[in-house]
Formats: sequence, C-alpha cells, structure tokens
Amino acid sequence: MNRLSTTICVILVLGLASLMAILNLATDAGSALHVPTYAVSLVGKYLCYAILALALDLVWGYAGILSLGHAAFFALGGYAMGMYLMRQIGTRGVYGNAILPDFMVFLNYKDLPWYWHGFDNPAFALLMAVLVPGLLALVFGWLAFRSRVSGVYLSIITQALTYALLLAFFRNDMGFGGNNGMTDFKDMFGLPLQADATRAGLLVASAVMLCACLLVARFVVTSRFGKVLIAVRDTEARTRFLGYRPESYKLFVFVLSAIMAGIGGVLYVPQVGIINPGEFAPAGSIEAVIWVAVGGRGTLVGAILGAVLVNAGKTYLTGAFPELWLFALGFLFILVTLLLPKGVLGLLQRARS
Amino acid sequence: MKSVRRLLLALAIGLLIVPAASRADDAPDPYSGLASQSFEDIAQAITTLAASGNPQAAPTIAALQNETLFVTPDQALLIKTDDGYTNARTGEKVADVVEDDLANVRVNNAVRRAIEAASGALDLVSPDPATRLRAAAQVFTSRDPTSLPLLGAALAKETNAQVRTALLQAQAAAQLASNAGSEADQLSAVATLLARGDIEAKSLLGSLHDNPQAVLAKATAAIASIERMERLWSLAQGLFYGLSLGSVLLLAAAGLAITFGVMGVINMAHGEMVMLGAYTTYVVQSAIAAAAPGLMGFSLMFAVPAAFLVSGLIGVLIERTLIRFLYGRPLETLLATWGLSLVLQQAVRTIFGSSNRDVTTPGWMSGSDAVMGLTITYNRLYIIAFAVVVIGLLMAVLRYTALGLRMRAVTQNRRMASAMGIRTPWIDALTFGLGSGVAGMAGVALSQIDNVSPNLGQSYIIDSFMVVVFGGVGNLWGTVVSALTLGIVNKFLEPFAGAVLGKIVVLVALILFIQRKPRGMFPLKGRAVEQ
Amino acid sequence: MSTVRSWLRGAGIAATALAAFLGSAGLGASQAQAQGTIKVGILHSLSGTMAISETTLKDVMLMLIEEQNKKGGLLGKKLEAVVVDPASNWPLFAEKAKELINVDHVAAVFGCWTSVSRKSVLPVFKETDNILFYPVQYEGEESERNVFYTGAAPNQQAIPAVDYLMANDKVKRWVLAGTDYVYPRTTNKILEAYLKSKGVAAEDIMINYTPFGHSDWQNIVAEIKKFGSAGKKTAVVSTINGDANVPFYKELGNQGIKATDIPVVAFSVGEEELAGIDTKPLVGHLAAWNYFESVKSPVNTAFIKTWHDFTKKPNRTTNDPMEAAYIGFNMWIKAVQKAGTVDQDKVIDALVGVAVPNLTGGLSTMMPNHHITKPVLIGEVKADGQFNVVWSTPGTVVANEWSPYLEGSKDLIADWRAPMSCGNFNVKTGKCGGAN
Amino acid sequence: MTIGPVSGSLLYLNGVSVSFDGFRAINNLSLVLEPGEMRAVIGPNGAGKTTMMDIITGKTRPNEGQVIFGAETDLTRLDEPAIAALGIGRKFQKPTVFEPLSVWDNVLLALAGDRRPRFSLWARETAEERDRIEEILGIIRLGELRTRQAAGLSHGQKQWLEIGMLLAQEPKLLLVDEPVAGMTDSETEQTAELLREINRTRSVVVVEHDMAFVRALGVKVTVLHEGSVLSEGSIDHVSCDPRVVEVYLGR
Repeated sequence: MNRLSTTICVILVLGLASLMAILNLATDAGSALHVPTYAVSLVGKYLCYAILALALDLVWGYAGILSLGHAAFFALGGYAMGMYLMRQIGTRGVYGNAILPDFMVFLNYKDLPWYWHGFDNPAFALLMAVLVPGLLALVFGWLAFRSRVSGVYLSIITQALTYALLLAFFRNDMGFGGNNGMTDFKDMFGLPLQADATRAGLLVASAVMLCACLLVARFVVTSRFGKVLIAVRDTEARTRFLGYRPESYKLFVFVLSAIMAGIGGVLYVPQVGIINPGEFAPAGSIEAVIWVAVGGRGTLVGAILGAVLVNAGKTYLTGAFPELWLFALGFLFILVTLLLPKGVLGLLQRARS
Repeated sequence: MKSVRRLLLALAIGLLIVPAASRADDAPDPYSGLASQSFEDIAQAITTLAASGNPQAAPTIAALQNETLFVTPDQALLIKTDDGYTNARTGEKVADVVEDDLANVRVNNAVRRAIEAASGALDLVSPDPATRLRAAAQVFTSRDPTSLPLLGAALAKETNAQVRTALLQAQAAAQLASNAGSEADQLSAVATLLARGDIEAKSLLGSLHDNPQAVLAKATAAIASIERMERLWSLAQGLFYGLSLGSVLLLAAAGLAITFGVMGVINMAHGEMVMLGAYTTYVVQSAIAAAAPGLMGFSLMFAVPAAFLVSGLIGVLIERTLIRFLYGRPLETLLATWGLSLVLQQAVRTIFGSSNRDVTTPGWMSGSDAVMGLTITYNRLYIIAFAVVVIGLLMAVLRYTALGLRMRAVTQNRRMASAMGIRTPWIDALTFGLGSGVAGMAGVALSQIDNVSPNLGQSYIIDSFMVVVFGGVGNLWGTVVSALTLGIVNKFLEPFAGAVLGKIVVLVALILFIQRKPRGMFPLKGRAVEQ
Repeated sequence: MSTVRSWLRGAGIAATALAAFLGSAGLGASQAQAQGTIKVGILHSLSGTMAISETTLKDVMLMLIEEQNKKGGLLGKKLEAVVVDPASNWPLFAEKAKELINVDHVAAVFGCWTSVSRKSVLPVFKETDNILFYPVQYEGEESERNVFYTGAAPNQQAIPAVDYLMANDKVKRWVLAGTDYVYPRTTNKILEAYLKSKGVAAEDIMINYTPFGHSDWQNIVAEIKKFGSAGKKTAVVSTINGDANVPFYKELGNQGIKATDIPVVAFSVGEEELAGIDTKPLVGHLAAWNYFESVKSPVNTAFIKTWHDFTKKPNRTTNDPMEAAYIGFNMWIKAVQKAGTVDQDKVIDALVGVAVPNLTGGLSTMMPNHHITKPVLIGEVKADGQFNVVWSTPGTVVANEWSPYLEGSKDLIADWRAPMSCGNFNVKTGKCGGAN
Repeated sequence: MTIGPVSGSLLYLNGVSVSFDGFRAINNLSLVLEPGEMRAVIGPNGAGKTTMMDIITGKTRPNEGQVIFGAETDLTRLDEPAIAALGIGRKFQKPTVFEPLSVWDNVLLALAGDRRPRFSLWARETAEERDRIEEILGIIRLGELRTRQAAGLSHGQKQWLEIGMLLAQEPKLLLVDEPVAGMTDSETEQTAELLREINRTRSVVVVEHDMAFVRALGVKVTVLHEGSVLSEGSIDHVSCDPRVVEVYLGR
C-alpha cells in the first residue's frame, strides 16, 4: 500500500506539474487547453505547502513530535531566499540604491547590516536557507529532547518559539523589513520572475523537490531507523531500556524535517512574491498540522494530499463564499478529526476493504 | 486678561458680599460672542458671561459644556432641553425650531479650558464640599491668578480639611504661575507643592521662569526631591503594573487551567469563550441601556453571571457534541477545537459585525487615584480584585463542593470513579462547562481594557497556554504563580527592553525554563504521571 | 490491485479539487463576456485581524456600485462586483488579486488597507497592467503607474495637525507614539524632521513604538504623563494602529489624561474606531483626516442617507477611508466615460486630471503623481463619538508622494504623464529611477 | 582493575534511599546479587519493588547510597541507555512491546548491536541477525506469528515477546517485574520454565507477589517492606519469618 501510494503520488505530482507547465507555455491564451500562469504559480504554492506538510508529518506522524511552530523553519528558509531576491533588485528599487533595499533607505541605514552580506550570492543564500532552519532545529531540539520535554509541553514551546520569532521579525530594527517584509522582487538566477517560463520552471522545481523530499522521508521511515522512530513514538521508555537514545533519533529527524521545511520556504517566496513576518504566525503552523491531519497522519503521502486539498479548497471558497468560507473550513477540521481519525487516506483505505 | 481679573473680582464680591447683578454691564454682550466663529471670542464671551452675574449664565455655560447650546442662523442662542428649546438669553421656551439650520456653539480645548476655569471659580464657594474639591483641582490646573481673591475668601471660611489643602495648593499654583505675592508667600507656596509632591506639582514647578531667584532655586530643589520620590515609588508602581497584567493573564488562563490543565483538552477555542464573555457584557449593557438605564452602573454585576452562564452552557454543549469523542487523543482535541474557534469567530462576526463593540466602563471603575507616589487606576484595581475572587471561588468549588470532589475523582481515576457510581460523562461536561464559564467571566474583565472584537480571543490564547504550562499543568496554584510572575517580569523588562523585546525575552526565558523543568514550576509528581 | 483503484480515486479527488477552481476560472471568464457586465474587483479582508476596518469598505463599494447601476451602469453595461476574502493574509492578497484579474477579468480593483497588502499586490498589478484604487492614508514614498492613491499622504494629514497644535495649543513638547510598522515609522520620521525644522529641541521629542495589538499601555501612558510634566505644553501624535487604540484610549482616560492637559492627535482613529470606545473621557482629543461624518455639506448628508438605507443600520458611521473609496470610484467612472472604454491603458491615462466632488463640499483632482488633492480637517472627539471640526485648510492640499523631509526621497518626484511617465524621477540627476 | 565492594558480586546495592515529595519509597536498601544467580523479590504493594528496579536501570536517581554493577561500574551516574548497554535488561510489569511493529521487528530492534541513528539509518538485516531472531522466536514460541503485528498478540504472548526482546538484548542481568501477572496457570508454568532456562546463562531478578510462582522458581527470596529488606533466604525460611507473616497477613 505505502510503496504503491508513494509511487502513484510521485507520478501524479511530477506528471500534473509538468503537464500544467507545458500547457501553460505551449498553448496560447485563447486555446481551451491553456493553463493560466495564475494557476501555475498557485499550484506551485500548494506544492510548497505540501513540502511543509510532509516535513511536519515526518516529525509528528513518525516521531510523535507535534510541532506547532514548524512554519517558522519554512519562513526562515523563505527569508533567506527573500534576502537573495532583495539583493537582486539592485538599482531597480524605488530609491535606486545599488546596495541597500528600499526599506533600509527610508529607515536611514547607512550601510548593509553584517548579516545581509553574502546574500547576493545565490549559492550562499540557498546554503543559508537550509542551514539556518537546520541549526535552529538542532539547538532547540537538542535542548528540548535532551531534557525529555515531550507531548503538549513540547508543542507549546515550539509555539512559543515561532511566536517569539514573529515578534522579532515584526521589529523594524531587526533589519528584515518589519511588518512589510520583502516584496517586489525582480528576478532570480538572472531569470525574470514575472516571465511565464520562470513560473512554470518554479512549479516543476517545486514538484521535483517535493518528490525528492517524499523519497528521502520514505527512505528514512522504512529503514531500521524508522522502526526505532515508531518505537520511540509509542513506547519511548522501552526503547531506552533497550539501549536506544530517543533524543538523538528525535533530534536527527527534527533537523531533517526543519531543513525540508526550509526548502519549501525557498520555493514558496519567489512564487507568491512576498515574505513577511506573518509567515511566523502560530496560526499558520497549526493550519499546517491540520493539513496533515486531513490527509492522514503518519502516511507521508497523506500529508501532501491534505495540503493540496485544504489549500485548493481555501482558494476556491475564499473566492466563491467570501463571507462563509471560515465556517466551511472550521467544520471541515471538526468533522475530519471526529469522523476521519486516519484522514482522507484512511478513508480511501477503508473504501478499499 | 485684565477684563477677566475685573470680572472675577466683581464676581467674588458679588458672591461674597452683596448680590450685584449690574456690576459688569459695561462688559461687551457675551451672547453675541458665543455665536461667533472664532474660538478666542467664544472663550472671551464665557468669562464675560460668568462675570455678568446674569442668572442665565450658569445654565448657558452648563449647556455649552454638554454640547446642547446651539446658534440659529440669525445668531440667536438656544439651549436644547428634554422638551424642546429655550432661549439661552431669556430662558423662555422657543417654539417652531428648524433643527437643520441649528449649529452647535463651537468648542475646542481652549474654550473648554475657559469653561473649566469659569465654572471652577464659580464652584469654589459651592455648598457641596465635593464640588469645592473639584473646583479647587480645576483652579490648580488652570492656575488662573484672577481666582486668587476668591481662593483667599474661600480659604477663610473653609472648614473641610481635605478641601482646605486642595485650596491651598490651588492658591500656591496660582501665585507661583502668576509670580504674585511676596517672595515669602511664594516660598511657602513651593513648600505646599513639594508637600503635594505629584507629577502635576512637578510640572508646575518646572514651568516657573520669572519668579525671584530664591523661589526658583527652591523650586529646582523641590523638583529634585519630587523626582527622587518618583524613582522610589516607580518600583512599587512597576509592581502594580505587573500585578494588574498578571491578573489579566491569570483571568485569561484560569479557564484553560481547568479545560487543559485538569482535563487535558488542548482547547484552542478557549480564547473564543473569553470573547463570548466580552460580547455577553456588550449585550447585557445594551439591554440595560434599553430597559433600565438607571442600572447602567451595575451592568457588570449582571454581566458576570450572564457571561459565566453563556460561555459555560456553550462549553457544556461543546463537550457533549465534540470533546467527549476525543478523550485520550489530546492532539486531536487541538485540531477540532481550532476548527471550532474559526467557526465561533466567524459566527460572532456575522452576528455582531466585524467592528469593535462599545462596552462602557461604569463610573466607579474609571479614573484613577494617587496613593502617595502611586497612580492606581480603578479598572486595573478592580480587575486584580476580580481575579482574586474568581480564583478563590474556583479553588473553593474544586476543593469543598461535591462537584469539585467528583471532578477531581474523575480526572484522577476515571475508571475507579465510574465504578463508584459517579456519572463521569456528566462530570466531564460540567468540568468543561466550568472552565468555559470562568473564561467567560474573564471576558467581562477584558472587555473593560481591550477591544471587544471577534479577534479578542486570539490575542490571549497563546499567552494563556504559556501561563498554564509554565505553572505546571493540572496545578491551579501553579497557574496563579506563573501568571503573576510573567506579568511582573514582563512589566519590569518593558522600561529597559521595550514592549516587544521584553516579550521576546520572556518567551525565550520560558522556553529555556521548560528545558530545565519540563513539567513547569509545580509539576504533579509520582508514578501516575510517568505512565 | 484494488489498492491501485482506491489510489486513483484519491488522485481523482485531488485532481477534481484542482479542476474545480481552475475550471471555475475558465467558466467565470466566459460568463463575464456572456452577460456583458463590467466586473469590478473588491479586495478587502472580511476575516482575520484587518476585517475590523476593511469590511466597511467592502460594503461601501457594493453600495456605490449599486447606486451606479441605478443610474444606468457604465457605458451602457451594468457593473458587477466581484468580492473575495484575502483574510488579512498578505500572500493571499497577491493570490486573490491574480484571481480577480486573470480569472474574473475585472476592469479595476478597489482594495487593500495595510501597506504590506498593497506592496504584496503591487507586482501583480504591474505585471497584468491592471488598476488598483487604494483608499487609505499611508506613508507615501511610493507612486506606481497602476495604483491610484485616494487616501492621504503624510503632508495631507500629519503636518497640518502638528501646525494646528503649535498654533492653537502652543505645544512645545511632542510624543510621537506609533505601532511598529512602516506607516508610523515614516510619518514619525517626517514629523521629527519637520518639528526640528520648526526649532523643537531633540529632548522635547519622545518617540515610542509598540507591537501590533498592544493591549497593556500602563507604563507607556505613565511615561507620556511624566514626559508631559516637564512644564512645557505637551501633545501626543498617535500613529497607533487600529486594534491597539481601544486599550490605549481606555488607559488614557483612566490615568486621567484630559485633552485640556495633554491632547492626543491621531491619524488612524476615525468614527469607526471610536464606535468601539466609550468616548466620554476622550472629549477634546483630536484626529486629523480629510473627511469627518459630522461635516455639514449637502453631498455628505446625501451620502450618509444612502449609506444608512443601503446597510439598513440608521446609526452606522461613515469615515475617511469610505470617502476615499467614494472619490476613487467616481474618478474611475468618470475616467472610463472619458476614455469610452474600460481598457486599463486608456483609463490610466484618462484618470490624471479627473476631478470629482468630495464629501466635504469641494472638488478632488487626480494629480499626475496618482495621488489626489484633498482638504485637511482637524476634529475634536465629542461625547457622542463624532468629531467636531475645529480647523480645516482653506483649500485642498496636493500630496507629496515623496517627502521633502526624508533623506532618500527629497529629490524625487512622480509624473505619470508622457513624456516623463515616471514614479521616482530624480530632479537632481534628471533621470528616472530613484537616487542614481 | 580495583576489586568491587563485595568481590565478584554482579550487583551491589548499599544504603540506597530515594523519596518522592517526602515519601520514602526506598529506605536504606542493601542487596547483593551473585553472578548467575536468580533472585526473587517479593513484598506487598508499595514496598518499593518497582522503584528498586527504576534505580538499578537508571530511571530514578537515588538520593543516597551506592549502586555498583559488576566490578566497579557506578550505575547512579548512568542513564537508561547506558545501563542497558552494560547488559542490564528490564521487563516491565505491564507488557510493553512495540505494538505497531511486527513480532519479527520487535526482536530485531532488541538485538544487541549498534544503537546509533547513523548506523540504524543504513542498517540492513544480516544472515546472522535472521538466525538469531529465528532462534529467539523459537524459545518464546512465537515462530508462527513472526509477521503478526505485536498489537494483535494475547497478553501472555506479549509477555513472552518482551522476554524474547530481553534475550535478544543479551543482558548479563535480567530484571523481570511480575512476569506472570494475569497469566493462566499453564502460561505461568511455562514462564517459570522459561525463566529457569534463561537463568542458565544469565542472572535474573524476578519481582513477584504470586507466592506459588516464587515457590515454583525455588530460588533465594528477598522480602521488601517499606523500602528496605525485611527478610532474606529460602522461600520456606522467609515464609515462616514472623515479621514477613505480619506484613502479609497484618494484625
């Protein structure tokens, strides 16, 4: 079942993505087959969310770590990318300052803060995009798991973590653009962001990264490591008396997951065209948890399914029923937890037998 | 200025010696002044009017204060009363008024200051001590030298000690501000202000320029010592701020300490229970405003139980229809209640609209009082008291009532409890209801200091969880201690770190603390928890 | 085998979900053509933190469109409002803007409140060359071809207010209190420069920033009180954002700061915000806007009446951003009629120079910098939650989109008319494109 | 190499005390276990049997006293994994196996070997691992159920699986907490046999209060009461010790 679903998922994601990309580029706006660029970057966004959901399922579904702050890693990756894109704007900003981003100009920065150096180099930026979330996860996880913080306590302090970051990034003095964050990007790796080709490329890239993450995650959970992880999740004490160190297992998977989330953020920012502290909002992390729950916890593929379903639904409802969509969303969450403890994927399994 | 002095002298004499209606008849007609467009003219007219000894003066000025004084296109002045309009000049009724071409007599802060000065002066000799006290305070702020003779006269026959000090301080203020009286008088005046020793006194002393050198020197010394006192008191002040913030956090978290702490439900809809409480307050107040405006002062007394019932019942409803299917799956309760909170928010938004609702603060709860160097705002004070009461009741219920006993039994050992014939589902519902009800009562308090909007709950939910976890889940005392600690720490950090950084520091400290003590300050120990 | 089937079912769900709205996309488009209506996008948050302010603007837009249709619509076609909910989520703003433009093919979009939402949708409007009308006072420092700013720039709100306090209350000492985001930061920067240029000493200016939704104002208000006790007349200039205002004013009232002692002049507090506060303790505190509900003018009276009829709430307030929306909408109507088409390129050009009546009884004109001329009014809070206009500029004021008081922008101007058609033309270098 | 406190002893507890919130669960407890010995520890509820195990396995730190394993290893300084690595296995009162995993995987994870993530991430089943698992499944009589999810096993089967996992761990010392609680007589009989079999190669400490079972084991018995040793000796010796009788029958 699981191997099969993974295969199908990979095929579906890659297939759909590249199909959309092709239809968007090859056909002209008139034709019935044409996929509007708007839809391309929209689906691209879903896939980024799917990466986040996948990362979350890895820690929650398999290690029992319910992180209510996972969007923080996503956002940090996004900020790293945002800083790179910001530097790429160069003299095309409204103040035409070659070095300083616009928000720094009107906050009277005289020169670039030290932590902004190097972000004009894409390789460095991408490195940071995985390094920063990874390191944060390493430090935080090391502290938390070493002292056996678990369950609700862990969830709450992950929430505290993202909340603290939210407040910090809101501060204009932090030098990350405060509430407005970073926006109005021009191009990445020399490609104009507004061009259809770039958008289509980003969509495919997101699809590929998603599948890569899925395969990595799958390798991890099916290995003996994964079995230990499940053992830790359900009977942590037992694993200890068998001589395993649950903390190191949790730490490894937590860091891996944080890095995945960071990658999601990297792809997210150029496609939505803005990164701002709102991404750190605890509500965002909770929603990500709900995607996983809707799709089916501890199934990896389910997380992806959930992320796409919920967000597609959100897009549709916010347009079709702007006044009522919150009811729909709210009840969806209630019903899923009540009626589908195993999520949509579980439903499919039941439908099968 | 000159005319004002004359008028108040006249007024003083008029009031104190002989009734003199016609002393100020050489003054320009104040009523035409009131109808003017320029604020200076209006302010001028007020003082003239007050002086004119005209029996219509008081009602006219009062009307101006209550924004019920209107100008007609032909410059006539009308006072709006409950039954139609009266002519301000003559006081007799006016029929057939075309409301649409009436315009308010224009008032701005300058005019308002004139009104206060005038009425202040008038009230200095009022029979009611409270009024005299207010008048003295007004003169103190207006520092109007022309009221000096009046002050003298008033002091001469003042018996009430409290009012007397107020009058003396007013006199001192007026003297110093106008550099009037002998150097000796002024020096003693500085002493009086130093004795008063609050911010107003300091600001007055700071504003002195052309007084004699000796006076200025003494004033600077006085300011220094007042500031020394301030620094001394600022610690206590910070403590008060911390306590009041702490009690707000405590109120917000108390309900959660039950639903989450005791029952283990990660209740993300807790904030919405608080929000519902706040909206109940709004509904109750509008109901009272419509039915019995006289009771407005007591509106909160009705709101508290109402809020408890509303949130409590909704809580029971939630438990029966939702939570009870999720026991033993705490993380699922998180998701379901999160969905629920979205629904509740949107529901309130649909019913009441998305903009803030106006919850009025009863008179006895607004304003503040200076206790020595401390400024104690009443609403904060009452909220602290309210928090104490709520927590007290909550603990009493849990400890001494049969319900409380059953609650603890069920939460400690469900199977055993039901074996002993306790109807556990019913108890669960009541426990959750209790927690929600408490949250509702917190809403009443929060409605007094914060927005009453659909987002009210969201802004408190995270802090509430922090408080409960920091204190140690399942331990009400822990919640109390942690709420107060967080509040006080926060308030002492703010001056140095600023509001935002302060909060960040607290959060990080909290994270690190949980690393040290993974189960909060006061964890429940023993084998039961381990499994 | 059966697993495959069940799985394809899963895939099916996902695919249909996608198809659902992608399809609805194509559908929406075809309908637009079929019914021959002109679609107008309304992009205001109906949920989340900003719903408090933005929902009203959605309602007023619906009213204006209904009114216009009563008058026979536009170019012989009926107007059709397309409402979406960006849910106070900035990336969602961009997504919804794309949806409105690419899927619903709207002729123009009226929306956004916060600067960040505007910044978020900006690239979308540039890319699709559509039109955004932005109805809220903001920090300036921006002028885009596709955006028309009908709210106030700092010089149309902040500076006159300060002048008024200097002249009438002889204020010598200033507290600039704001929420920590770009509008207060910029406004305060401008005011600081302006005050210093007026000879106010640095130690007589206190600047304080607080986070969004800050609810515990005890020591900040106490600080203000202390700052005001230095013997000089003190005033507070508040750029505190929506949610935080209620607790701020409540604390002011409770700590007994009366307007006659330390007046507070606010730039983000209007009738709507006051509706949520018990205003009795606040009488005399000020606000600077370009419109107040209490303004006496025939057109305003009429507007308020239609508003009450439309919302069926006889006491629902109006406020400044509503006027800005009203002006923007009428300007668009007029420009479209002038251009004889809704084609964005033509309308953008037609808009410059269009003049329509504002609600204070004068005319507002769209200037080449895509900002409008408006009168500046100072109002004092009355006990009934309305404002009492105590001062107003004789005529209308032209917006400085680029503030002369800011280092980076003092040399910049915007003029979207050919041949210059540039949003950040540098008069020093004589080149378009900021500082270089 | 210094000599252990009591030369040659495998486990040596001396004056160990621990208390939770003032309640002294273990009170100056001393106990010596010889290599290859099987010891039964009995005592009424709250006598501190499980707490003693917690201390030996590093779950609970004693407030005072020594806990020496083998020649010189001070267990009070180590945590559970380290102690487990030394070769001390523990079986819980309530059978705890990895329910979502198959019987086979349960044993696999228990097999002695490298426990570090970086190993287990790449680890593949080797032939000798398979043989060992087969062997253990044979001993605990779960050979046919190897692919079954552990969650699906009966109570007794879970008990055995857990014992099997302990064997896989190849400990020098085995701590067994109430192995026959809730077992049928035949199961109990088989379990006793199983323990004796295990005892051939390793030392065992069995905590039980099923006297019949302890008698069946026929080994030296230590009686705990209120956290300290009340009596020690053969089952017949302790069962006629008046203090023991008092504790069990009360007065």
